[in-house]
Amino acid sequence: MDWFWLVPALPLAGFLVLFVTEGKLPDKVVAFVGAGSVGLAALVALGVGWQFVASGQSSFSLPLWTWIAVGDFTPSITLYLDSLSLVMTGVITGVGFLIHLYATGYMWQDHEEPKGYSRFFAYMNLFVFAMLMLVLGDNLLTLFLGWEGVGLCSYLLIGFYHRDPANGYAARKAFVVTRVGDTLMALGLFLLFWEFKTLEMQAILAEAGSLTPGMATAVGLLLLGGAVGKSAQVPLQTWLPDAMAGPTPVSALIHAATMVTAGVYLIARMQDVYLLSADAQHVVAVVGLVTLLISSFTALTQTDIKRILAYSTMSQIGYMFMALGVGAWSAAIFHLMTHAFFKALLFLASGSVILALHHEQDIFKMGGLWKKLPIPFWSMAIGSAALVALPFTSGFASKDAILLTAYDNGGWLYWGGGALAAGMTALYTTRMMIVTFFGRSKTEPHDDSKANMWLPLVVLGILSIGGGWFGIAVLDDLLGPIKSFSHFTPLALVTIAVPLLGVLVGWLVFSGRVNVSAVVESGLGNGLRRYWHGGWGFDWVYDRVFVKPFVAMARINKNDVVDLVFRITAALARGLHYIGALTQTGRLRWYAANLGLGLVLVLLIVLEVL
Amino acid sequence: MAIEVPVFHVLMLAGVLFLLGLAGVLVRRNIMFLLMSLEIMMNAAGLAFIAAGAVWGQPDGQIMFMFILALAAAEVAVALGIVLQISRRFDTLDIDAASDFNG
Amino acid sequence: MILAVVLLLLAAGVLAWASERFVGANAPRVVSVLAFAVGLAWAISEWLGGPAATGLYAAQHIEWIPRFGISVALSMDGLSLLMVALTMFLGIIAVVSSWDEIETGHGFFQFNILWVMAGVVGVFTAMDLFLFFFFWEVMLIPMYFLIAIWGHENKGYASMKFFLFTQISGLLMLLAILALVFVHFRSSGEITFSYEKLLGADVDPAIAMWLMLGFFAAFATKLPSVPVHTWLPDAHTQAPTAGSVILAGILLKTGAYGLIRIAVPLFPQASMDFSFWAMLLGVVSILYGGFMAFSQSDFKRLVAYSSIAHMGFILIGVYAFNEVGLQGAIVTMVAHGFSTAALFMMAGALQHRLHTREMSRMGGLWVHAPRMGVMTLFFVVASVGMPGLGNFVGEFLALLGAFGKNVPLAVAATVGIVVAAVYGLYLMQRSFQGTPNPDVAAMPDFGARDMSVMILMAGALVWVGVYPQPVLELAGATIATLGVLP
Amino acid sequence: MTAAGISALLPLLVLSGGIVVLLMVVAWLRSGAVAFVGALVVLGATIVVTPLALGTGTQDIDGLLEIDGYALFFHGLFAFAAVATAVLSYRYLKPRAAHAQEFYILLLVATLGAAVTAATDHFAGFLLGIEVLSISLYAMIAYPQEGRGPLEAAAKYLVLSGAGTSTMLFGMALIYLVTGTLEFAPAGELSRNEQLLLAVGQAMLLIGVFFKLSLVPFHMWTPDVYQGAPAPVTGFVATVSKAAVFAVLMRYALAVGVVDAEVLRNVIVVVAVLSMVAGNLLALLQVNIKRLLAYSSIAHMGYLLIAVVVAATPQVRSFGVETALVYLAGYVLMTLAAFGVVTVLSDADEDAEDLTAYDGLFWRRPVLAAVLAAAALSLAGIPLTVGFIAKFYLVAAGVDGAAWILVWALIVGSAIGIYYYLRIVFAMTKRPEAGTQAPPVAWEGVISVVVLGASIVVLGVFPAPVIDFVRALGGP
Repeated sequence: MDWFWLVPALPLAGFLVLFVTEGKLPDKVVAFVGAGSVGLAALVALGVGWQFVASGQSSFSLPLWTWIAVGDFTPSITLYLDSLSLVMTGVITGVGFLIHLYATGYMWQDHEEPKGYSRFFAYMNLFVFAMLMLVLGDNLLTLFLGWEGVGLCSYLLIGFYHRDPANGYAARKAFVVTRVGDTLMALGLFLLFWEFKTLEMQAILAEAGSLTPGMATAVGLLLLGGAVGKSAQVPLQTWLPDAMAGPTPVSALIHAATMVTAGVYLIARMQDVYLLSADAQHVVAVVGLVTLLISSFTALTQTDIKRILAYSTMSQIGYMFMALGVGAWSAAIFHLMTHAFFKALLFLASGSVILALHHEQDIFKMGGLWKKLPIPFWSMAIGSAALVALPFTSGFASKDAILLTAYDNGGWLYWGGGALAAGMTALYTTRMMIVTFFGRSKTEPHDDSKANMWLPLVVLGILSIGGGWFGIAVLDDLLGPIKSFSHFTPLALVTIAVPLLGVLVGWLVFSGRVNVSAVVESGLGNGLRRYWHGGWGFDWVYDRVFVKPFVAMARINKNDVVDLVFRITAALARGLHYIGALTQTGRLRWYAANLGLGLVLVLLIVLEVL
Repeated sequence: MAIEVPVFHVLMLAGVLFLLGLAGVLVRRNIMFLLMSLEIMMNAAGLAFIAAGAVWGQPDGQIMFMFILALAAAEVAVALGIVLQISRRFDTLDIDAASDFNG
Repeated sequence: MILAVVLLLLAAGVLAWASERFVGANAPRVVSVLAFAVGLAWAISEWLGGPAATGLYAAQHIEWIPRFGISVALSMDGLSLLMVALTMFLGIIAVVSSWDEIETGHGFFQFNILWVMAGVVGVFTAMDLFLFFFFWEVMLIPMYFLIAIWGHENKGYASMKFFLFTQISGLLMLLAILALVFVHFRSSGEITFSYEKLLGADVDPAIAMWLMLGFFAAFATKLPSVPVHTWLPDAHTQAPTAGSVILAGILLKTGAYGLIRIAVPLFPQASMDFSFWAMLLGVVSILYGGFMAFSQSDFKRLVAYSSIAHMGFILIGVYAFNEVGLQGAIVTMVAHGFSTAALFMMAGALQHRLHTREMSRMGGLWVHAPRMGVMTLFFVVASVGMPGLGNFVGEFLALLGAFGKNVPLAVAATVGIVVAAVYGLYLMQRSFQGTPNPDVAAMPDFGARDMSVMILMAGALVWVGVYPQPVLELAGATIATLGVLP
Repeated sequence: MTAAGISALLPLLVLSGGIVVLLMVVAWLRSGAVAFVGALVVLGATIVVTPLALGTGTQDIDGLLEIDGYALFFHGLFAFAAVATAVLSYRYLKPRAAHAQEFYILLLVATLGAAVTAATDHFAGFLLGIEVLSISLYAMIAYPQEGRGPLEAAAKYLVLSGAGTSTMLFGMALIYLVTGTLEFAPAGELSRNEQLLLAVGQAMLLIGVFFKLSLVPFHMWTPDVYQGAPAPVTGFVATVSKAAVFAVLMRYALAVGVVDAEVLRNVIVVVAVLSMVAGNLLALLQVNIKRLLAYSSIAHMGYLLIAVVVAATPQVRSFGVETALVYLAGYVLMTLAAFGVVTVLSDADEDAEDLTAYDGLFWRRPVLAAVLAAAALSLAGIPLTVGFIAKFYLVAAGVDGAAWILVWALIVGSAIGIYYYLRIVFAMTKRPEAGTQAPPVAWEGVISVVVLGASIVVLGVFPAPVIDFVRALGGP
């Protein structure tokens, strides 16, 4: 296990190689370095995980060096492995490798960017490194290092095609909005440090009992702020749909499988703090619930395939948050893992479709593709089934666990909201599948995908189905019991039935068998659709409350109002100079008169008149 | 016959003379008159010295007066040289003409 | 030895000036680099040699003006050593980075650079308040010349503003120094400007507050802090690249150094009483500086305002009155020296190539110059406060310290990191990303020399970011002896 | 008179004897060069004998003169300034005066007058010294044969100075009336009316002094005279005549306790503050360098009054005197240097008084520019120059003497001042226009300004010898 440090080091090395060579390497070598470093990391992680599980230890620390040592504040760079971080590491390196592999094909001869191939993999490798630091750090500062690092890579990759200002805008929006969350999180770190004089997570968790409820709530909410930003939950969710501007593998890796779930990881990791504060936990659950509802409704109205998937990601993470909020820690992580599988699959498959259609992303310009693009279609179908949580898929296993625990721990509201959203999920997924793959063909695809592109799809497809079994088999041991569908109560049956119902309704509506245009085209229907389409108006409000005033004030104050004070002082001095200069007339008699006036002045002072 | 003149009166006279001289400097434009006015101011001071010397019964006041006279003469000598040159280079004795410098 | 180094720089300045006439236009630059290299080597050797039993790496004491108890007292402890090393390093960087920028007066240019640095080294090592003030002012005049002679279109205004601000605040400091000396004289009967002796001066609290404010005014102006910051954007915008590098990298740090070394230790209680206001100024600097940075359209002005924001972290760190905060301030000093200096070099390189600093006339430059793009990105990211790079360590520690002192202010200051992201990425977007500006047909990328300088700076930032321990240890030894922490 | 008295008088004797001899020599050899060399010899001899005189201790000469270290300091300083003025004038006068021999004699006489003024503690000596100085200056100012400027300056100076002197004389008479002595001595017990009369007399005396020191509001003649006078003479007026009058003011103030009287102290403070602020403001945007230096000298004389006020406080009296002497030494150096550069750069037709004449000087004449920059920075009080030491002394004295109003005025004034001194420096750093050839300049002038400039810097860095020297002199 001493080789453990290689797991983050390998992607970092890959990044450094690609960075130093400045894109001068041949593309094949780049692909080898870029994907190979992550693949190797995955292998090492597998080996280390095997050893770890075999050793029966509950945790393992690998101290590397002391980062900062100032008085009590002595965070070190220490890799910490326990079941939670092991699962995360597996997802990051495993799914990450598959996506890298896929990207070697997807980005191949992407001529839009000179030397873009190398740059892309450099960023991707850096991302994997940062994400690993996030989950492997034993203290919150290292976690924060990874946290910010993945944010940076997300920024870089969203804006990968930097010539289009819209991409740049999306990238900056992602970075800045998540930074808002990061700020709250940083405050949480400060608070924790001054409470515990350490940021080491295990030490904090061990001592957490000493927190007052108020303090626990404060810490919980501040950390939640960070999580909400990173995981695109209400109210900081607005960046994620725009983040789809990045290349599709990026969306799969960062904005579906790994980075956006960092918030879930954080809260799961700090669960002992949340256990101390029912209020904070409650807020977590509500955030999840609201997000999953809002985003699943919004997904229904989107036409861009990647935006649909983005909203679906938000809603799935909403499930995870809800799970965390109701204390279903293992279920949340389980769903995190299965979601990584099937959402990566969905994105990659949609990427294949997009590539085949020459970067067309509007589902209404697709159609009838199921025969022409069989591998993407079947991948998409499997992924959708898992997303919808049809029985015997991985998504079913995890979502079912969440909903049932939500009912047990949280009550009707959480279960009902989750179930409603599950229905909506089924509805919009069906819509996406039908519109994209069936019906009349609108654009002619050309499929030239190679093994490096379809292989990941196949593997992820298998995982999307089988991952559930794996989860039940392994994670139960590792993370603690995951509630599962072992008991067939009526509620469980309803939970199973809702997605099926959603699929059925979707099929009826979107294949045209039931005409709902009257409802959709009505005033209310139209309005709702527009409202949902715009993401429930969050962007609109933020734009008017924060962005526009800030920009307007900046424009007005470009010349720095503070400087005015000094400019006025200077102008005053100049004015006095001119006035003074006027007295210097050059007339001798005026000068003499002044002498007389001065004489009078002095005599007045002397005689104490003045 | 000694006539006692109160020192205060002499001082008043000196003061008046001084102010007269000053007023002359202020109102006259011809340099010659300016110089005369200056002489009046100086002599006012000299008169004050004599009065003061008389009060204390010392010769110092009168000696000062003689110094003043001597210096005034020297000053006027230089001044007249300057006046001569002014009348040549400015073609006038109006002091207001010599106001090239200002600001 | 310290005096010898100061004199070495001064002499090298004269030599550089003379060498232009007698050897050639290249000679001054070589002389300059050599002098700084010797200085850096000296600093490093002192570092490696370890401190003496007194905790000092070097010390010197020569009578100067006995009438007032003034002496040339120079000593170098950890903090001084750190700052001197940084000075020498950035000296080399400044010279190399502006190798081709200056077209006339190479000799006098290098003369000024060397003399500024000599003054700076003096400031960082002076142990006599008169000497401190002396060096404090000595570094201004050459800096003034650098801006006034080799500056850009509005150099007269900018250099004058720079000089006036620092001079006037310096006069207040002089007044405070003298008042302190005479207060000490009244109580002890000894007239002295010795820092150590004045540390023990018994000053009435009400008077101490005023004296402290006199020092604070000078240091806050130099730092600079809002509301006396307005000289900085002008000075930076107009200064030649080397001038900006020195100004941002070193000169601003003398203000921070003054706070840490002089203002706070001399008047601990008054500083403590004042800490809320100082931190408030810091917070305002962070937020307002960031806000103003965003509103700029001039590359250099933007970076200049960002400097103001960074300096705000130093203020809150110093006045947090705990070790974490102080260390944060010191690390910020070092890290900001690298990151902002590099950004100014980038601005200079762009201006050299495009003859403009207006970002509206840039855009999409990555296409022409990916190396410049990458390096700009790196330093923007650093100044945005990315963990793993030096600025983060400094700012995080400063905020952490501030949080322990005053929670609301710390919260407000933390908002600054969002603002930093806004203006930092905006800078990147407008210059290197986006649609390539059709007016820019082509632009030469960085060559090996520029690139090696940049990588050196980047390496330094990474070093401070992932292993700041050497910096922390050097500074920590000093902090322990300052005796200002409760 | 004792032997010690005679040796104390040596500088004055050498100077006046030299004048007589030179007058006769020049009567035979009507040559400017001879007069020039003669003047240098006389002044040199004066400087040489001054240290000899120092050894004798304080000598009271017939009640009229008080030769002490304080006086001898000024004797040396004036002779030094006169040497510089003579050297600078030599080439300057050639195109301006066909017969320059009288000029050097006038210079010697003026120096003698200044020396007497600085050494007297008696109204008669005061009057004689100051008038000998002034009358010589009128002639020196009007010396050039061509142009209206010198005449205008001389006429204004003569008339206004005459008015000022008359005021001063009237004041002396009043003082004499009350105290019954012409010596500088504190008055005895006085009635209320007598006190008032004395105060009026002292005020009028002060007005005369203020006029000579060109303090606001008696300053108006200064820029016009400075502008019109030949550049080297301006330098002499700005230094020697100012220092002499200041010397006697200090002596009188300390001997009589003028500043002890509340009202007179107020007068001095008001005048000082007005001078510091108004002088600097008037100079702010001035584009004529001679006028600019004139306004700057107004401000500097305002600063100097701090020393008078401080010296009047008993426990810091010697510090105040020390401050004044150090300041004046520095002031003389930097002012001479500044006017020296103006002189050297002046061509046959006109003085180099327009600031645009200095554009790009750094590139055309780096040495002269460096000297002028040193002088300007020194006047601004920037370290590395003697001006900083001088300003440091003033602030220290102000703080020690708790003259807070004056210290703050000093700071405000200095702040304004930096701007216009720096404008001079900035003008010199401008890029020269292509092809502008620098005309040849007088080498002896360059040498003298370089000496001045170097001493500005050297004394700015190593002031200790001067300080020790001044402290050893003792006060008036």
